[in-house]
Amino acid sequence: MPQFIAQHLPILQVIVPLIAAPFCALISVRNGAWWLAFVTSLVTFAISVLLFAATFDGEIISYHLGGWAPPIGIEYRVDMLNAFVLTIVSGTGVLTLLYARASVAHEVDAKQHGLFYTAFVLCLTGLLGVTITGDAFNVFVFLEISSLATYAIVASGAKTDRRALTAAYNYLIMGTIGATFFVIGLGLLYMITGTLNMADLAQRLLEHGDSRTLRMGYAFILVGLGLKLAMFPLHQWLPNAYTYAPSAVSAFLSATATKVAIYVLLRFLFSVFGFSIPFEADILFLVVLPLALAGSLIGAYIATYQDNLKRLLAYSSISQIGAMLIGVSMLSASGLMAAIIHLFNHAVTKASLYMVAGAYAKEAGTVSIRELRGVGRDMPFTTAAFVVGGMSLIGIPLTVGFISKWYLVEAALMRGWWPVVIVIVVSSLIALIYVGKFIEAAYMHPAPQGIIRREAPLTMLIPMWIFAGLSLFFGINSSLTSEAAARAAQGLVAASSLIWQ
Amino acid sequence: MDDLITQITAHYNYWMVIILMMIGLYITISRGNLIKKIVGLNIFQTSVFMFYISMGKVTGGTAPILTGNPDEVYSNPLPHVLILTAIVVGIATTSLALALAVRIREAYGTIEEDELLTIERDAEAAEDKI
Amino acid sequence: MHHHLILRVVAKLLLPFILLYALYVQWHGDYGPGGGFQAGVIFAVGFVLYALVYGVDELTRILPRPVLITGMIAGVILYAGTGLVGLFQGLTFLDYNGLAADSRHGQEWGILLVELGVGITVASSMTAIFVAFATREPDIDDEDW
Amino acid sequence: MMITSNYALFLALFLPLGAAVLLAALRDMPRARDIAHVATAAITFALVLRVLSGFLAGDVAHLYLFDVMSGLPLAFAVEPLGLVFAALASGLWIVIAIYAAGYMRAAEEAHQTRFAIFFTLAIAAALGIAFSANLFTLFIFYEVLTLSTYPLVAHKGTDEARKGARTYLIILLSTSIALLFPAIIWTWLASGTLNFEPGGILQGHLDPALAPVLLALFAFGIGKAALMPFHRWLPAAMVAPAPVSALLHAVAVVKGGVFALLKISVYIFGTGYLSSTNASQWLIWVAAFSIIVPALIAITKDDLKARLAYSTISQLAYVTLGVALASQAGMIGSTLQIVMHAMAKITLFMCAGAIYVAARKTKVSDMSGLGRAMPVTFTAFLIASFSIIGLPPLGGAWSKYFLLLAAADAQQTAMIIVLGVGSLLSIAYLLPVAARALFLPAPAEMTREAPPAMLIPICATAFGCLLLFVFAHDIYGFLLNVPLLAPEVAP
Repeated sequence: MPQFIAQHLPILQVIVPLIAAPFCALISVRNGAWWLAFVTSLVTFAISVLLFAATFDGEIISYHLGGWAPPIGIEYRVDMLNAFVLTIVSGTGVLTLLYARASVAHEVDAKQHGLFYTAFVLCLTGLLGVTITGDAFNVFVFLEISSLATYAIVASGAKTDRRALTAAYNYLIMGTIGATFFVIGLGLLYMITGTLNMADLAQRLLEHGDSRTLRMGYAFILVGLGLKLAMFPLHQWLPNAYTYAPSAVSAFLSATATKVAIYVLLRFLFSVFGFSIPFEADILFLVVLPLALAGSLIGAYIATYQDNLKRLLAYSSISQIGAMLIGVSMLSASGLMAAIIHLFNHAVTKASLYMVAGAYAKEAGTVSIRELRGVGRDMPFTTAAFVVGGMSLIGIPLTVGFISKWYLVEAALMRGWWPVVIVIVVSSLIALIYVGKFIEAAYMHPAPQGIIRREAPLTMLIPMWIFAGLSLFFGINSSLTSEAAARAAQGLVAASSLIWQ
Repeated sequence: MDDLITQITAHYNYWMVIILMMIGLYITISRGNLIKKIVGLNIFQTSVFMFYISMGKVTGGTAPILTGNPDEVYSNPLPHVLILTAIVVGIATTSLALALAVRIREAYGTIEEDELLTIERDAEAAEDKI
Repeated sequence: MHHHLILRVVAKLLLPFILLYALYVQWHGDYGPGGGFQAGVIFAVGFVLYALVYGVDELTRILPRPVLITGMIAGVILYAGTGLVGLFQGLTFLDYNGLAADSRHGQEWGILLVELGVGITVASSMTAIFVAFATREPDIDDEDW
Repeated sequence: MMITSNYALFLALFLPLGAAVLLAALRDMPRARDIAHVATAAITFALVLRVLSGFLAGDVAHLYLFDVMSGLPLAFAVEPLGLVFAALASGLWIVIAIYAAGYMRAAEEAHQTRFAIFFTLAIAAALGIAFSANLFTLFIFYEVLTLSTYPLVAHKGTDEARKGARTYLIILLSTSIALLFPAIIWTWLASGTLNFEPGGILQGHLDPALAPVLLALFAFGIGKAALMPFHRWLPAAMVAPAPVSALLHAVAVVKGGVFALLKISVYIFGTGYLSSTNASQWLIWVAAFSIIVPALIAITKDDLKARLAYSTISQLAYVTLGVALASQAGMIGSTLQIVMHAMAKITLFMCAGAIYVAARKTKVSDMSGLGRAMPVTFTAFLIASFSIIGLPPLGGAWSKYFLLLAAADAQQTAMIIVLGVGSLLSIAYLLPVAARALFLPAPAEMTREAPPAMLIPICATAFGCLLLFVFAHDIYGFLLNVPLLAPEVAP
């Protein structure tokens, strides 16, 4: 039996949540849907950990659906990079579901819980599917499964604020345009090569050489994924969606959805296109890098004058996504490694911060910074978690944020990109302002009169502090994450025809 | 000149696709009515469906069904299959978008974007005053 | 609901043929154009037509919400279950070769079952979408439209 | 001795952390808490002395924890400069812990436990800086020190305190993130190591033309050294209670800053590399500017703590000057200046606190004749002032002497003049305080001395200024152990 399971891990990763999802809608027992979702996420997490362990030594697992060998059949392909992202996604799934029980009960109508958890698990399925598949069109299908589920769970925040509906609508329009662009790009690649298997695509594109069709395909895929990962200035959907979604959803999405989109971008840029023609690298330098730099500054700047804590975090996410794209556009092994490790670090940090915001929403009834004055005394553990996460956003030593920043600056200096170093440093200084703003309000200001706030329940505190603890632990001893990121980056660079090392 | 005309006529399917695509995108971006936006989105997606389907067409080919004749020329079925999936996704998106439009109508009493924006801006201004 | 007599009669007459055609498309999918998705939509069209003529309440009486949801889930489970059979026979997911004595019949069975799953899911989803929109409490009078 | 040097080092670093938890547990028992605080300080001091005696006996303690990133471990090692700083910080901690207990009660400050906890953490961070075996560890504790002192500066929670603390935090963090952090990574990329090595690690790895740039990143990046123009945080932080000011100015923060600078110049650049490349020439002038200008500002300040704050900026620049001269005499002068200034400045700030507690006065102009009511306090103030000015028989004389020597060695005639002017200016801003208090007629209402818990530490440190004059030779002899050259490699 263990042999049997080990053999089928890649498909079980996707099929378990896919089968479990509809049952969440059927169960009418109180909290049954939550239990099923939670157990499912635990199983997926166990599977990803096994996959992570199996690929850590550089092995690549290939699973052929229906017994059809690639490139004809659909292939699930797991290497270090996928396994790393899979672990992030499913681990976040477990913890946010643990958190969701109290938080969602407060923010979503009890009647809708079954459907909510169905959508949640479907979203998880989609994200895992995107990450694990080796088939380009499959990426699109899973991307849309996760996106559709995401629109629904974002909209379920409408009980607390009706703006969740318009946020979800805008997200849907932008997301669909992005996905459609992505499909157009895929179509163009298919026209050139006649295949959709990523490894095969890479091979045939290399043989094919430069052409206008290839350039068009590259551009469409880049823009489509840019929309999905909220690359500045295509980020317009993100702030409202993360602000008005239920807090558990914000925590889950901020840690996974954009991260998976970045993973897809990495996969296509390096494994599929592989920079075989100069055009691809030029676009990255001339378009993506400036936008990433602008995003990391402007996102942080806009965050400084937000009063809504969740919106502040959303803009900070845009800034951090910019930082990841900076790492990607360096086109070096060290830059990629910085981007990948930041992907993990930011996921951990942002998840804990959104959980803090959710705890405030539940116990204090508000996420307005002005109304949360003095909250540090009433909710000490929650606010302390914010301090940890906030320090990580700034990049203070002994938090994961510092590790990311170190590698990012190191990579930039390796390429001699001083201006980029300045941008990274300035954006983390701006982070100091917006994080400091809240911490000062929470600890140094007296609480408004006549407000009763209690500490959040344990089911919220535990996942929140697991994330905060992780962002401390991997900030103090980053050997596991940096090793995994370095290997993943090596794999990507080896698959491409990059000349910078 | 002849070259240009051949260029245009030989690829007329792509021209159609591009025109449809632009119409769809334009509607999605320019219209303020949420339903019209969805319509635009549908046109946009349809253009992609047509793009895929015309891509798989082989001149003189028949439907890709086995007839026993080994010399039979048939169109590439794979793009059609892919687009079937894409259509399903499109339907799901459309119905979700419509559902959201209905909910927005119920919550705000309007589905005009500018009116929604005014309402939301007022709400934000009110929050700032507290 | 006593007017439109002709419409009602014609609809009632047409309904069996629509469903039959759907079944044809469903089962004939592996020999000619067709398949689960198309069949499912045609099925749903039949129900929608019925609802349009006789009212949504009639439709929900025949197909209550739980039935539709069960249909959606059952289809998915049928699909995934067919795939899992291959898994338990030591093959990979969605490998139909083990479904029958020889691989050719196995493939045939596999396609048939999977398409059936698709058909059921699509039919109940489409109907459910229609019902969801149609049963929404209208908060605007007809005159306002 | 019962414990090994290594173990003593470990305990000296981690005992304060454990004590912080203990203090939190004792929050409802103020007396026990204060006793625990003082006891922790005493034990830590004893441990540092144990490490010191071990070092003298040839048992060099070191401690490796783990790699934070690959090749970048959290590690500690003992060397003479660090020992001097550690002994200074932990020794003065005892004094200030006693004083703080008296001050916080007499001034009726709130949140005394929080105060004690962060105080302990700050000292732990200072010890971490002192014993760090590489630049990476130093940077981590440098940031920890900044963060753990922020709640102390903002202690009063008033708008003014918040504003001051914000300035404090923003300047210190932003200089360290914007300048120090890239400088460290640059060093890491250039030389492939961040370990503190005798003779420096940059020799042969960094283009001499770039050395001044890197040095500038370090010198300004270490905002705690308060080199102009990044000195604003020091006056801003004077809103804090007096023990905190003493901590900032004398024990941990500014001393941590200049000490880090010293350590970097000795073990990262290497004095040989610095002097041979002339990389620090410009820093001499910046330091000279930083000596004169704050001293002039100090004269204009009426608020006693503000005056002392500017005096600190000026006195710190002496250390930077010694670093910039890049010679053995300069290094010894700098180290002695750290020690002497710490002893004198802690006395001055404790006096300022005593005056505030006893008479509720902060302005120099209001203190006329106060010396008759508080003779002990003001005598101590006078003694410490003399030490800062550099008059024998007080410790300050020696550090000024060695810095003059170093300047003469380097043939920097201008710097000799600057040092002289600096001392004259320090007379101008320090002496009037004690003189007005002791010799002008007394005001109508009389006050009494501050409580003994505050007076005793004041007397102790004032006496310490005298003692340092006598024992300066021992410190000098000890500092000759600092390895300035890379060990000879056999051919």
